[in-house]
Order: sequence, then C-alpha cells, then structure tokens
Amino acid sequence: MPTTIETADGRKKKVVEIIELHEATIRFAGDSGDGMQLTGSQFTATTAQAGNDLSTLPDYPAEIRAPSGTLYGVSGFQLHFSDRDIHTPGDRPDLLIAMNPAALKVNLKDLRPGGYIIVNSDAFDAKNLRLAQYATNPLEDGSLKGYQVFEVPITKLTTAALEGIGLSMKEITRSKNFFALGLCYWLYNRSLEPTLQWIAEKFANKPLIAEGNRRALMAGYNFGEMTEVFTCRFNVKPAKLPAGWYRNVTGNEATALGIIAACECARLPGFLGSYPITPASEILHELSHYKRFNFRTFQAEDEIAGICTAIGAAYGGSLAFTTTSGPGMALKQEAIGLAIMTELPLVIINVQRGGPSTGLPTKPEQADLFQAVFGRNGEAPLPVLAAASPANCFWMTIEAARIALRFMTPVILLTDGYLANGSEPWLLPDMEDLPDISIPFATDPSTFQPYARNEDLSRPWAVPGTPGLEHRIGGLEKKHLAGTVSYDPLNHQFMCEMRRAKVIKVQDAIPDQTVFGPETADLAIVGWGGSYGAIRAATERLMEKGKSVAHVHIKYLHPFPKNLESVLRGYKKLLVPEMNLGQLSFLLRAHFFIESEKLSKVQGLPFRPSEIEEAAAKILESM
Amino acid sequence: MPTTIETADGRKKKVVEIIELHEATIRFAGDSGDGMQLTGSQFTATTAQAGNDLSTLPDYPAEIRAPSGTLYGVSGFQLHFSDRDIHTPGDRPDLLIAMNPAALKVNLKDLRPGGYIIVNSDAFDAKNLRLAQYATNPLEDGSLKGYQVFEVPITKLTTAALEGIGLSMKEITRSKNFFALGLCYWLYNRSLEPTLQWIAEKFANKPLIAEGNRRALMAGYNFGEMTEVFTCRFNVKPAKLPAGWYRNVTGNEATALGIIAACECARLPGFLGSYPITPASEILHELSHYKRFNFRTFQAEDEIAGICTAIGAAYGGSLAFTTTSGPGMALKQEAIGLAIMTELPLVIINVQRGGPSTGLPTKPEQADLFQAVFGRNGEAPLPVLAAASPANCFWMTIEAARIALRFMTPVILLTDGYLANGSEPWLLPDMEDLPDISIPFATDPSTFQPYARNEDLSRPWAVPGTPGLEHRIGGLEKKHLAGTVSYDPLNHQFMCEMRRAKVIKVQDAIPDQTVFGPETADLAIVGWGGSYGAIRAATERLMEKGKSVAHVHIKYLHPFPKNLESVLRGYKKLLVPEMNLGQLSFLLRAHFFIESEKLSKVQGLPFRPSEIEEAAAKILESM
Amino acid sequence: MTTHPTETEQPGFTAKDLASDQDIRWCPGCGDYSILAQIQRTLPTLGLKKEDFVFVSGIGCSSRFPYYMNTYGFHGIHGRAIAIASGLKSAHPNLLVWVVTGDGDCLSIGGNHFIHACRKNFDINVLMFNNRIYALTKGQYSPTSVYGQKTRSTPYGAIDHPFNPVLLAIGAECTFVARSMDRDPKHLQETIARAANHHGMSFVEIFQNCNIFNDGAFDLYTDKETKPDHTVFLEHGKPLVFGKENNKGIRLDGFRPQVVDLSEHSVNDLLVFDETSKELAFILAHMNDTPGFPMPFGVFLSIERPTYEDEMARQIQAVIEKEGKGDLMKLLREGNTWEIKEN
Amino acid sequence: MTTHPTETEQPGFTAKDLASDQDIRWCPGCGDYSILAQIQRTLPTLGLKKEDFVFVSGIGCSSRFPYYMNTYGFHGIHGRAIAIASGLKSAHPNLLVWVVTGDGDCLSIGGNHFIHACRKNFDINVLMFNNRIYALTKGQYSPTSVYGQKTRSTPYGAIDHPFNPVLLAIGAECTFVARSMDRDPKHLQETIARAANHHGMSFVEIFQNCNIFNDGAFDLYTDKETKPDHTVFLEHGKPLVFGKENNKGIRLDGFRPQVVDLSEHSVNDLLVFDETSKELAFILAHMNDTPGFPMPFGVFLSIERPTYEDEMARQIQAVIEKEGKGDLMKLLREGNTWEIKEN
Ligand SMILES: Cc1ncc(C[n+]2csc(CCOP(=O)(O)OP(=O)(O)O)c2C)c(N)n1
Ligand SMILES: Cc1ncc(C[n+]2csc(CCOP(=O)(O)OP(=O)(O)O)c2C)c(N)n1
Ligand code: SF4
Ligand code: SF4
Ligand SMILES: [Mg+2]
Ligand SMILES: [Mg+2]
Repeated sequence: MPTTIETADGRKKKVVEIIELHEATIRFAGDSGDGMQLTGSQFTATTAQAGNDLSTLPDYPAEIRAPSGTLYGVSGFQLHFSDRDIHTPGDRPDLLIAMNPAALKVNLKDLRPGGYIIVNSDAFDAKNLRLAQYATNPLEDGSLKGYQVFEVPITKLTTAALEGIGLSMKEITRSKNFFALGLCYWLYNRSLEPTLQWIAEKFANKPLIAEGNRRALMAGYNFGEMTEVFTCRFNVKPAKLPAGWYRNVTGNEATALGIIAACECARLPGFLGSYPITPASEILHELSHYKRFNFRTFQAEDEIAGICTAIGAAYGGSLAFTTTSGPGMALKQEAIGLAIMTELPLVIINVQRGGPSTGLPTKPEQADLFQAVFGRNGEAPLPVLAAASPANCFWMTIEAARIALRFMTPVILLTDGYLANGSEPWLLPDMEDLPDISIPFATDPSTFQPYARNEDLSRPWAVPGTPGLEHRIGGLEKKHLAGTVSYDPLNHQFMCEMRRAKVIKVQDAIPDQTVFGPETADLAIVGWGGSYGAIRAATERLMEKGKSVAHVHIKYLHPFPKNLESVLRGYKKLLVPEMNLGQLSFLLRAHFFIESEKLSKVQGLPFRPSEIEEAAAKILESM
Repeated sequence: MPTTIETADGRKKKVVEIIELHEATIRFAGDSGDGMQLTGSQFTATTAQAGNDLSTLPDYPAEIRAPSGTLYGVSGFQLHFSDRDIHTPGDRPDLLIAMNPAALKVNLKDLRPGGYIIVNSDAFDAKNLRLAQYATNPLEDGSLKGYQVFEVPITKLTTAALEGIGLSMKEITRSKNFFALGLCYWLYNRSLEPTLQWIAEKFANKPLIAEGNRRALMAGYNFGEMTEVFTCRFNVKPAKLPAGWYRNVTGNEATALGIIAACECARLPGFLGSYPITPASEILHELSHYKRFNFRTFQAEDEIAGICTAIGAAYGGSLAFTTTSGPGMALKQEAIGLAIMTELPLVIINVQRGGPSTGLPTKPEQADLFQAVFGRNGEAPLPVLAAASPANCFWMTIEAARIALRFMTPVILLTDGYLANGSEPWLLPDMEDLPDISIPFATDPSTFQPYARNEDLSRPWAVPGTPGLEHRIGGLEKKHLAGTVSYDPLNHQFMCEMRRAKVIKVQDAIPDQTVFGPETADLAIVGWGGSYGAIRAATERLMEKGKSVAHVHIKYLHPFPKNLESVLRGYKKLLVPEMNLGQLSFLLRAHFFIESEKLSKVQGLPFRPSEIEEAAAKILESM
Repeated sequence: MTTHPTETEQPGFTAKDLASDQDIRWCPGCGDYSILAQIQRTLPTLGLKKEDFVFVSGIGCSSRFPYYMNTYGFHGIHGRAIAIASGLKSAHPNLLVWVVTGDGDCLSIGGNHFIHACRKNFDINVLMFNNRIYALTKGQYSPTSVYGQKTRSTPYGAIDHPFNPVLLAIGAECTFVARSMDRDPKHLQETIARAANHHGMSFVEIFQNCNIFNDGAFDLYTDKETKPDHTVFLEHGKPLVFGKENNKGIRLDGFRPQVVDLSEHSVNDLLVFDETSKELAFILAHMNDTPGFPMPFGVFLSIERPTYEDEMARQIQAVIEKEGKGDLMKLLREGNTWEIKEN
Repeated sequence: MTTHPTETEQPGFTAKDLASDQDIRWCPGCGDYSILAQIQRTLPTLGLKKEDFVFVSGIGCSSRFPYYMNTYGFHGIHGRAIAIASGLKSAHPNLLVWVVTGDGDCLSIGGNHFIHACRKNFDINVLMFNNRIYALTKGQYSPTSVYGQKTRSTPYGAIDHPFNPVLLAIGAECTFVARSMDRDPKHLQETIARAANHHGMSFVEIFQNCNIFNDGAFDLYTDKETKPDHTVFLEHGKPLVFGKENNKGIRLDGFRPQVVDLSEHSVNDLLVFDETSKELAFILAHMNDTPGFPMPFGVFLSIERPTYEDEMARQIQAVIEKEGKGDLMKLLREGNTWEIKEN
C-alpha cells in the first residue's frame, strides 16, 4: 500500500509498508555473463552480516561460456535467509530476479505461486525471446498471471546512471547486476555498506569501474526508494545464532580448511595428490594457496597417480589426502586396495556428482555410496564417512583424518556437488575446539614389528629414514606381526578377518548415533550426506504440525555407529530419502533386517524439504 | 596279501589282490622342475579315456622357478576319479606321490589318515631335508606312522633303466616323473597305451627323449608288477556318464572356447582386449591361437586400454570381450560405466583371485562379487553371472554374450582361479546344442533412433559405416529416444530407472533357479561360482546319510532369478559357503530379508566337501 | 588414411552436411570453432564416404567436438579416446577413425594410450587441441602449460617442465607428426589433409586459443606482427626460411641448428627440410627451447611403417590360408577326446 | 641424487648388510641376481645412510627386488611404482628413492607415470630391468619385445613395433638416461653410481636375461664372442670406438651416424661423445635400428634441470618468507567474517 508524502524539502517520498518475515528465498538468474554469482554472493555476505541464518546454492551451466541468451547459458544463485536456524537454500523462491527471457523460462517453474518476479524488461527483445524459445513475449501474453511481475528497464536505467563517467558501453552494461543488487537491498531493507566497501577494495586499482558499480548499486536502491513500482518492502530480523565469529563457507572451502586443520591437529606435514575433476577441483585450488602451511599439493597426471603419490607421501610420514569425484574414484579403487593392505593412513574424498559414467558432471548425486563401501577387489573394508552440510565438511574431514591415523587405514569421506558449491554461515572454531589427532611414529628397533597391533588393532607407522626400522611393505598378503609376504592359508583368513575387525573397531571411536526429535515415534526420516538440510527442514515442519517424527542423519556409514540399529528400531516406520535409487536403504536392510520406504531422487537436483515432507506425510497418513 | 607264484617260464610272479573302489584321489607332488603337472595331466587323460568321471586341481608355486628343494617351490597336481558323477578334485588324497622331502612336508597334512605315500627315497638326502626344514628324516623318525609308506629309489631305478641309451644324466633324471607315473598306472590298473602314444607324438622329433620317457614309464609299471613292495592294486570302474564325445577342459580353456563359440552363435567377428594377469592370462593365450576364426586378440598396454579397445570394437560391431582378475577389474570400472551409459554389448570376465590388493595372486577366492555388482560410480547396474565348474565356463560365457547382445549391455562373468586351472571331463556339444544369439544391426534411417527401445528395453545397435545412421553416443546422460546429451532432471531420473529396469528385465530371459534335492527341506546349502562341486559333493553325502538337505546354486547373481526368493523360502535354514567373508549372504539379506548361516573360507584354497558337510551337519543337529 | 574400399569419386557431401543439429556450446571466440570449420571443409575433399568417418574423443572442451559433426561420433571418457579408437580401428579397419583430444586428455590422463598408439601405428588421425590448459574444468595447468604459468591450481606458478608434444610423439615413434594452429585456416586444412592421407597414426598438435582461461598463449605465433619472426614452416625439400622479410634462415652446424641472417648467408647454406628423417624432426622439434629460434609448424615427420590393423589382418589371413578357416566343432574336439558309448 | 643432509664419511654398512633375511625366489640363473649384487655393492660406496634408502617397485619378477634389500622397501601395485616414489620424494625429499621396475611395469601399464616423471624431474633413480617379456605372468610379450617374437600371447609372432626405452625417455625429457646390462658387473656398478649421483630423475635401462621365458635375448651384447662388434660404450669426451680389435668407430655425416673402419679412418674423425647433448643422445639412441650399427651402452644424456621437489620446496619457502608461516586461526577468519554477540 504505497502512498507518497511530501518531504520537508518539497520532494515526494514514498511511504511503503515494511512486512516482517521469518524467512525469504530469492534467486538471481541471468546469462552466464551477467554476473549473477557475484550478485548472489554479495547479497549473501550482506545478509550474513545482518545476522540472519542462511543457506545458498549456485547453479552454473555445464558450459564454460554458453552463447548469451540461450537456455543452457543461464546461471543462477539462490539464497535462503531467516531469523531462525535454517538448513537448505529454500524450497521455492519468493522472488526471482530474471535478467533475460532465458533466465525467466528456466527458473519460473520453481517460483512459489504468487511469488515476485523482477525482470530486466530491456532484455525482452525479439532475439532473446527467440533464443529462450518463447513464441510470444511472456511479459505480454498473460502467462505470468499468478505472479507479481515488476518490469524494470534495468539496462536503460543503469546506462543513464553511469552516463558520462567515462566507461565504455560494454563496461556500463556489465554493471547492471549491481543495479539489480541495489534494488534487492532496498526491497529487503539491507544496508549498502558491506557491498560499497567491497567494491572499494576490489576495484581499488580500477577507480572508474568502482565508481560505475557504486553508481549502479545506488541507482538500483534509489529506484526502489523513489519509484512507485513496489508496494512493500520486507524485513527479516537477525537470527538467534550462537555467539561468536562467523563466516560463510562452501563445502569445498570447508573441506580444504579441514585438511589444513587436520594437518595442524596431527602435527604433520600435509600432502594432496589429486587430478582436477568437477565438482572437486576447488579443494585442490584452495589448498594450492596454502603453501605457507607447508602443505604440498601435487596435481598428478591422472587419478591413479593422484592416489599413488598420496600413498607414497603417507608412507613417508605425511598426512595424505586425495580428492576426486565419481569417475576418478573408480580409477582409484585398485590403489585404495593397496592402502588397505599396507595399512597406511590416507583420506580419500569423493565429491559425488551425477552418474553413471560422465553422467551429469556438474550436478550433485549421492550414488557413490556402494562404490565407496564395496568397490574394490577382494575383502577390502575401510571406514566411510559423509558430511552433512557445507560447514560440516570441515569437521568430517578432520574426523576422517583422525580415524585414518588412529587406525592406520584409508578412509573415504563422501561429500557431493550440492555441499561443495552451497554455502552456509559457519561458527568459527577456536584452536581449543580442535582435537589432537596426532599419533606417534615407531622409532624403537628393539620392539618394532611392522604388523604388530595395538588395542585399536592398528599397526605402527615407521617412516623411512628411521634408523633400524628398515622393513618392506606391499600389496601381497602380509604375515601377522612380521609383515613379510605370506601365502599361508590360515594367515590369510586371519588377516582378512583382522582387517575387517579393525574397521569394525572404528565403532568404538566414533560418536553414537544421535537423533533430532523423539527417540520413539511413528516415523524417522533417515538420511546421509547433503540431504541433511532438506530432511531437517521437512522434519521441523512436520513437527510443527504435531507429527510424530524424528530425523536420523548418519555420518558414519561404514561401520555404522554401534547403537544405530537400536535407534532405528525406535520408530514404527522409516523413510530414507536419497539422491540415488536406494543405496543406504539397501545397506540398512542387509545390516539390520530393517525395511524402509525409499524416496529416490536422481535428477541432479537436491531434495526440496517439501518433497520429503509430502512423502513423510503420506506415510504418516497411511499408518 | 601278495604272494608269489611261479610262472610257466619259471619266473616268479606276484599275485596281488585287486581292490575295487568307487573312487580314488591321488596327488602328485614334487619340485617345480619335477614335471608334476605333466604327470598329473597324463594320468588324467588316461583316466578320462578309461571312462571315469574325474576332477583335477593343479597347485603351482607363486614363483616361476623356485630354487629346487624348497618348500615354496613345491608343485602339486591332484586328481579325483570315480565310477560315479563327481564334483571336486577330492577331499583328501588317498595316495600321495612325493618326489622330495619338501613335497612330503607341504602335502602330508592333506592326506587321509592311513593313506598311501610313495616317496622317492633318493631325494631324502641331508640337503633336501634341510631345505624342507626337517630336523630329522621323516622316513626314519617314525613321524609317518599312521600312513602306509612306500620308499622307492625312483632316481636310481630310472637311471638304471635308461643307462646307456645316450641321454645325459640331467635328461635321465628328468624322466623320473614317468617312472612315478608308470608305477601309479600299475597301482590303479590303468593302460599305458595313451601315454605311450602321447610320448611318441610329443617327442617325434626327439627320439632319444621319447625312448627315455618310454623306458622310465615301463620301468615304473614293471616295478609295481615285479617287486613285492605293494600289497594290493586298485580298480575304479568306468562311470555311467551320458554317451557322447568327451574331453577334459580347464575353466580357462572352456572360457576361451566359449568366447569363440559365442562369436559363432552370434555370427559376429570377435574381439578380445586384455592385459595379462594371473589367473586370467590363459584365456588370452588360448584365444591368440584362434586366428583362423577371424578372432582378434589385442594385448593392451593396461587394463583400461583392454576394456576401452573392447568398447571401441563393440561400437564397431564386434562381439567384444575383456578378461582380467581382481585388481585389473578395479581398473576397468570407470570404463564399465561408459559401456553402461552407451549401452553397448560387452562381456567382462573376472577370474577371481585372492585379495585385497595383490593379495594371493595365484590363489582362488570369490571376493569380487561386491565389486562386480556395486563397484562403479553412479547408479550403474549390469548383469552379473558366475560359472560353476570348469566346463560350465563354456556355457556361461555364451550366456553372458547372449544377454549382452539381447539387452545391449555390458555383462560381468565371474569365474575364479580354482575353476580356471581345475579341469573336468566335458561332454562336447554339437552345433545344434548351441543357441542362436545373433541380433540384427540397425540399418533403416527412416526409423532409427539411437535410444529407442524394444520390448526388452534394449536399444538398437547401429554400426559406423551404415549410411544414414550417423549419430553420437558418449558418457554424458542421454536423452530418451534421441540419445542426444540431456541435462534434463526428469530425463535423468527416467534414464537411471530405465537402465535399472532393463537389467531387471534380464530376469525374463534367464532360467528359473533350479534345486538339487527336495524343494522343501530342513536345510539348503546355497552357493555360487566355483564352490559348486564341493557343495554338491557335501549335499550328496548328507543325502546319503538321510539328511533333509538341498543344494541351490546361483549362476545369475544380478539380477537374481525371479523365483529365487520363493525357492529359498522352501527351507528352514540356509547355509551359504563362500570363499569370502559373506558377500552372497549379504545380498540375500538385502534382497530377500532372508537370514543365512555363513561359512567363510578365505585361505586361497577351495572348500573341501567335508568342511561343508560338517558345517551343514552342525546346523542340522542344532535344529 | 589410405585408399579405402568405399572411396568414391563424388563423396556427395559438403562442409555444410557435416554440421550436426546440436547447438555449439563453446565460448564465443574459442579457437575450437576455427578448427571445426577447417575439418568440415577438409573432409569432403578427401573423396571418402561420410558414413565411414568416426570421430572419437575423450573429455574436455575440445572433446565435445564429435557432437558438432554430423558423422558417427563417440564422446568417450577422459583420456581414453585413443584406446577406444584403437579398438574400433582394429576391429573395423575400413572406418576412417579420427580422435579429437586436448592437451590434458591426450597427454595427461591419456598419455599411456598415446605413446602406445604411436608405436603400434594404428591408422588413426589424432588431432590434439593444445590450449595449454584444462579448460572444461575451469583452468588448471596442463602438461603443456609453460613453466611459471599461474592457473587455478598453480596460483604461485607452475613448477613443471612441460611436455613438448612433438618431441614426445617422436620419442614414442609415431610415424606422422605435425603442428598447426587454429588461426591459420589454410595451413590447418593442409595439415589435416596430409594427416588424413597418411597411412598410419598421424599426430597433429594444433595450437588453440582458449580465450577464457589462457587467452593469448599463442599470440606470438598467430599475431600478424610477431608471427613471421617467431614461426618457421617446414616443407619437405625446401630450405628453412622465415622472418618478416623472409630474411632469416636455419642452417645446421653438425647436428645443431643455427639462425642465420640471409643478408650474410645464401639460401643454399640453409637446412633443406626432409620430413623422412627422425633425427631432423627431433632436432627441429625442440629447437625453439633456445631463445632466438622460431617455433616450427608443419609436418615434422612422415615415414612409413606397417599399421597395426594391417598386420593384424595379415596375420589372420596368413593363418587362415595355412590352417584353413576355423571350424568350431573341430576346435572343441581338439586334443585328447574320448567317446563314452550308450550303456 | 645429490649431497644429502644425512651424508656421512663412513656409511657404516657393507654390501652384506644390504641382504634381507628373505629367501630370494628368482629362478636360478636369472639376470636379476647380478643386478641385485651390483646394487648391493654400489650403495655402500655412495657415502649415504642405509636408513635413507627406499626401494619402491611395482609388480613383476624384477619388482620383487625390495624384498631382498635390507633397506626400506615398498612393493607397490603394477605400474605405479614411479607414482608412489614421486609422492614419497615430494613429501620427504631427504630420502634416497630408487624405483625398480620391469619393461612391462614401467613401459606398459606404468607408461604414463614414467613419461610424466621424466619431465617433472623428481630426483629418483629408476632402474628398469628389461628382459623384453612379462616374466612373472609367465611369458607374454612386452612393449620391448622384438617384432615377430613368439610368446604365449603371440604364438604367431608379435606385430608391434617396440618401444626404444632410451628414445622414449629422451622424448619425455628425462635429464639422465643410461643403458647397462646384467652381465657386465663393472659397467653396471658404474652406471648405478652415476645414476645415484645425478640430481634429477635418472633412468637406467638394464638388459636382463630371463632364462626361462626369453633366454638369450641379449646374447649378442653379452657373449664374449659377439659383444665387441655389437656394442659401443658411450663415454663423455671420448671418441666412439668399438669392435673386437677396437678397429671400428662411429662418425657423423651431418646428423647421420656412420660406422667407419679405423684402418681407413683416423680416430680424430670419430664422433666425440657429449653426454649433455639431447640431439646426440637421440641420434645414438636409435642408431642401432639400422643393421650394421652397434648397440650403445652407457650414459646417453646427463643434463641439469631443477628437480620437482626442489621447486616445490623453493616455492613453499618463498611463500613462507613473503606471507609468513600459516596461522590456522587466521586462515579460518580470512575474508568476510562477522560476529554475533551474546544475546
Ligand atoms: C576420470 C576423469 N578425471 C577427470 C575428469 C575431469 N576433466 C574433464 S576434462 C579435463 C581436462 C580437460 O583438459 P583438455 O584435455 O586440455 O581439454 P580442454 O578442455 O582444454 O579442451 C578434466 C581434468 C574427468 N571427466 N574424468
Ligand atoms: C593391475 C594389474 N594388472 C596386471 C597384473 C599382472 N602382472 C603382474 S607382473 C606383470 C608384467 C611383468 O612384466 P615386467 O614388468 O616386464 O616384469 P618381469 O616379470 O619381466 O620382471 C603383469 C602383467 C597385475 N599384477 N596387476
Ligand atoms: S573455456 Fe576455453 S577452450 Fe573451452 S570453449 Fe571456452 S574458450 Fe574454448
Ligand atoms: S621368470 Fe625370468 S625374470 Fe623371472 S625370475 Fe625367472 S628367469 Fe628371472
Ligand atoms: Mg586443454
Ligand atoms: Mg619384463
């Protein structure tokens, strides 16, 4: 209900209602070249500093630079922020900013009914409409009825605002995302300060560009302020988050930081042997910056060399890692077997993506659980962990390293493309929050036996260069204690069972399975990995509706926590949502004889809370 | 009870009791250089021609030529033959031929109590005793009490027999295995003819060697005839086998023949892309002889190239195969995913060996079932089959090819080192016994769609060079029907489910699960792969003892036969013997919610029927 | 690629017929476009049938190539294009098999298949688009990235000594080795045609600008201004002349190349290029490691050696001639067989 | 391998100390025994500590080597020895890392790691026991088996053109390339010592007789009778003379080698070997492809280039000097952070 009042100096000023919201979800969408990722991350930073809880999800096209205006060239960034604890980038956006027709076309289906659309009306010309495969102009043909559409000539307004400051037309047009950002800041009652500061720092050496961006940002904000287009503004109050310092992290950033932290916690030099692959490459990128931590990154010639160099480094006394995604994981399996046989500590991180084969390389999936648990020749058990949220990647990486060192074993950590690229605020730990995960090297020749075992069934780590401990290891079956090659039948059986026992012993070193919600209830929603957020959100909604439901999220997938079976038996029914065709559900059947309902989504897209909520509600109704 | 009578010409002649046996198991053991494999296979050939059913198992040392006299240099060959249908190389030998102390030491523990031992007493000198780690001479220290020991100075007797014919001492000594063989022929009342003929053919160009071997053989036979050492002879009557032509085959030979036969049955040129690895290499060796069948063998630079060349050949319209063992299988998994996505027919044969990693490379194991079913990134289902006996490898290879072609899918066939090297008589098929497994190529541009599907959900096979069918395939997700690249979320879900549905559809094309024994009983022994023989033998023995037991042997491991669950539910208990830590048993739990008792043997050794019999008896007793 | 059973006088297709119905999704300005265009222009001139062409690739921006060709195409997995192509060619020698690969696909993960294909000498044409970067994965350094190059995985500069792909191919005994570039359409067309006509494996390194992640990597060789002084074009039987005014040349001092000024030296002093000499190919291939020497383009080496698939077919033929065509029933009955009679 | 922090005057160990307690399980008569002996004899002369030696291998008869050395040892998986060794050396540059590998392990399945290690120049010593056969798997042909060789996988003869390992290493830009043989203990010891002393990757091809599956493959070069006329030993700064009476030599005609008779030519006409020339190394490496030429042994190439691990350490050092040692808590707090106050 906007009205205008006259201000003291005679100018007209809008009076706009400010609507208080608990949460909001907005999506910026435009051409790959439109700078939507930047816009999104600026809005995120500002919103974070405003104290909201938030969760983000970028969505890049598979192509590096798709021709502009095409449907497959659309780049998006979704942000969900709230005055409460939230877990996902949001179900369906409340607001869509569409910088061109293709962006509108691709994203419209996700918008909530009645949602807001801000379009750059300048971009809705014949050519762009054709590229977006619109037969008629959606702004004119009535197809957007049911939404609240705001047509803003963003290009023209930006051009006008920047005229004459000395930028080329191309540079001016490039600034239009700042206009959109400014407008959104106005709409959600956010401060311009953080972004103004960022612009000043970022473009310190390019003052003209800085000025252009600044003006565009202001122009967008002022456009909101001055025009009568918008009927209301929104406000989302700060969330009540635990006190402390926060930053926003993506899963890949958190993983890289977790790797550095693990090395510090282990007081060991770190080594990463890796081969680039989407969506895992950023971990390598991040770590290659951390040379000041004496961390060695080795970009290998292929995935096999990636893991084999890491095995070499582990043998040499480094805390070694290898990172990859599905197809690369398949290539590493033979060498994982070697790490199992030689009982060397090693963390293997698989940032899962859509398969099989090359599949959907830029999209997330959770279909490598089987591969992680079973994908090697012979009886080759190893611990398998999975991270639940972007920031959780940090902690699970340290956990993986802790287990690898304590049990002298390779450990697989599963994340996925959704966690990898999504972000959330992260309460930064202090040094004393971090565990000591160091273990001693063997040094005493008088007692050393390469395959002697301690109470964890773990063997000693004797690093070359240590006088008197010269010994040989390798992929042939090892004799108990002595570690020499042994073809003895009973020794083989003993060692196969020993390796299994050792991995099962990890149960003693991991936390019990926890539950969100009641310990007994009609239904537990059981998940793993990156669907944590969606499941948690769905569970909360169901709880609000008074349903008898709990959320069991499994971070330790092999071995399962000791109490998992009894936890699961507390529920009448189980629902297992997975971004695969039912892999965890299969493991639960086999391990515990427990039946569960599968909710399978293999679409290269994360779950929406509503999908899980609906599936759960259906089960509950039928009970 | 031997006595001597005087013959007409005044010579003394023994009168020896001939004992009729239903079956016998003998093991030849000696140094790697002693020719035990040759001796064993000669005895096998003669025995086969005598009409017995039989089963053999060679046991080579891991080293190529271990220093002579050492424990790890012992080479053995076990043969079980019978007047009835038999299934294994025998539980425990009745007779051990030990050519030196090491051979005695290594093999004695397997001999049945009271069994016969023939030793080459000449070899029991100080040096050999030391190499065999005997503190005292077992022939003298009484440690062989409980067996019937025959000390024969085989070296001296052979030397005497061959003296003066012009062979070097080394050559003469080499013939001593023929002496042993001749003696065994006498003992088991076998004809010398087949071996005499073989010697004549084999050494046609080396008449002196031929003569030496002939004399040694005769000398051994005559030694049995003339001396009073042996108190009795044995006779095993011919078995009642189905009429027809037979030969003896090892599993690897049968697999190679199956590959050639499958190409004939499919009316397609054949291609094998492979990299040598024990115990799969012989398949490559065999096939490289079959150039006259226009069969192309390609020894690739590694396992990845092995399968990728096969995929290329399949794309080009060949019936393509790749063969390997465990570690090589791990390396092929990424490319298997490509074959799944491109839906090309391909047979992947994994001759399993002891793992994990290099493990026990020359020993059999069944621990790659998980790897076969689950070992790839993404949802990547494919049919998995397993052969049950050496000759069955022939038929299962054709089955694998049939399914691969009919469903346009890669298929994994599992055999193992035990099947690969073991042999059994094989009733040779006639041409009309072989199925027609050919499928048509796509040729019609007017109807062609690369990912259209027939009633089997199989897509058309369009070979490059066909005018008008130009199209592109690859590892990215494919659009239903059109086969173009598709990132569409729902299409991905559809295609993931389609690929799974296609593999499940294989159930319609495979035989129902059969049962040996009653359809309902107290216990079913459920097995897969090479433990077939041991399980069958154990089951028969239990049946003879009146136990309520049946044998269910699963050859189609993914998907399982449609009726498998209902078959299994016919038994009160299930016992699953596996040469792993319980992989099939795990799958049965997960698929059918059926509990079973595991009998795990991971010792690089096949099951003995008695081990299974005992385990089954225990369960039956406890019921 | 040699005379071919389905060769015809009129191939009956044009460059346009080779465009597939897929939208091309390379970045605007990418050097891949030019390479695609030159290949589409060259193929119809070879006198071969469209349905016999197969383009096999790995993974990378470059490896999307098959989708844009209206021929048979196989977009494989990363690094394995050559292995797939080798199998295809071995099994179906009549096909005209091309491999399109990148510096990462071919030389990093695919290095082993590459060197083995070189020595085995399949009659396939390997076109390696060298942009000295992993482009599809957004800018990590590749085995051909220059020392010190800053990329997303080497923020402080690459510390590797890069491969010289031509040198590697020669060391692996490839029978045809050439270099061309995206920005010289004529030379590229000629080089592609030469590769196609070579019977045996042809390896063509094509400098390709990635204007997103490694823009300008080859400017020295492609810019009008600098090209003449920094490139030399190898032509069989011709002296090695280069420079803006064709004023420079290369001569040999023993086995060491020297740049000479043609105002001081006669063309007759210059090295006359011989594409059949491995030694010469090697000497010229890494000549430009030394400052002051130009980058050589053209066919470094073209020699004859039986192809793998010909040898394979020959051996099969010889066996069949000697032993007769295989008879399955006979095969099964080889060796020791025996009959069990009805009883 | 260069001067080393733990280098001492008295290494305090002898060849005997290097024998492990494992029974050696190679076939009697195998060439591997001699190589083992020469290595055990050479190591104590290097002035380095026993505990710093690590022998890494792949899979093959040759790759059992580490078990027989009483040093640290890692028997890896097939083809990956060099990758394991590269990681070990990168992470722990003080170790003296040796790779023992076979022609199959190194050049077939391990080919990719081999060529990349060559260019990256880790300071590791790669000893490739070349018996031109896969021995451990009982006799299939290998990438160095000669054309036509009958093996278990090529009953009708191999149809591949083999690798020339020296050529491949040169093409991949290895900084130290040599060849020796099992049956020339002195030359082998010298060559191993040279390899050990080279700072950067050393590749030594060692001809090794497999008396079981490829007996006599190198008789021409090892038999007293034929050796002088069929081998030539490369020595830096010395003319290339060979032959039973030292009566033959090699000279260069331009870049082409020629065998000359020293009764007709002076020693001064002969090629004087220069181990720092890549061109010369290449020319000599495949000289013996032509009949009449001897097989060269010795160090083909020895040049300096920074090692990978030195560059890695240097870069880390430089960054630490510039940015200071990393502080984890600071790192976590980099970029946009904000505080939420107790409320
Ligand atoms: C097994 C595997 N590892 C890694 C990747 C990721 N990947 C795809 S393309 C590529 C490199 C591409 O570089 P290049 O071959 O030079 O091609 P370009 O994109 O530069 O044309 C990588 C590392 C993959 N798809 N598969
Ligand atoms: C992944 C894998 N593939 C194949 C093998 C089988 N294999 C073991 S050693 C070997 C070849 C050995 O040849 P080479 O390296 O020349 O060593 P040699 O035995 O001749 O010394 C092969 C193919 C294996 N162990 N692992
Ligand atoms: S990223 Fe580079 S190589 Fe890839 S399409 Fe774009 S410009 Fe071309
Ligand atoms: S098989 Fe050959 S290489 Fe192997 S140990 Fe025996 S002789 Fe040596
Ligand atoms: Mg590239
Ligand atoms: Mg070898």
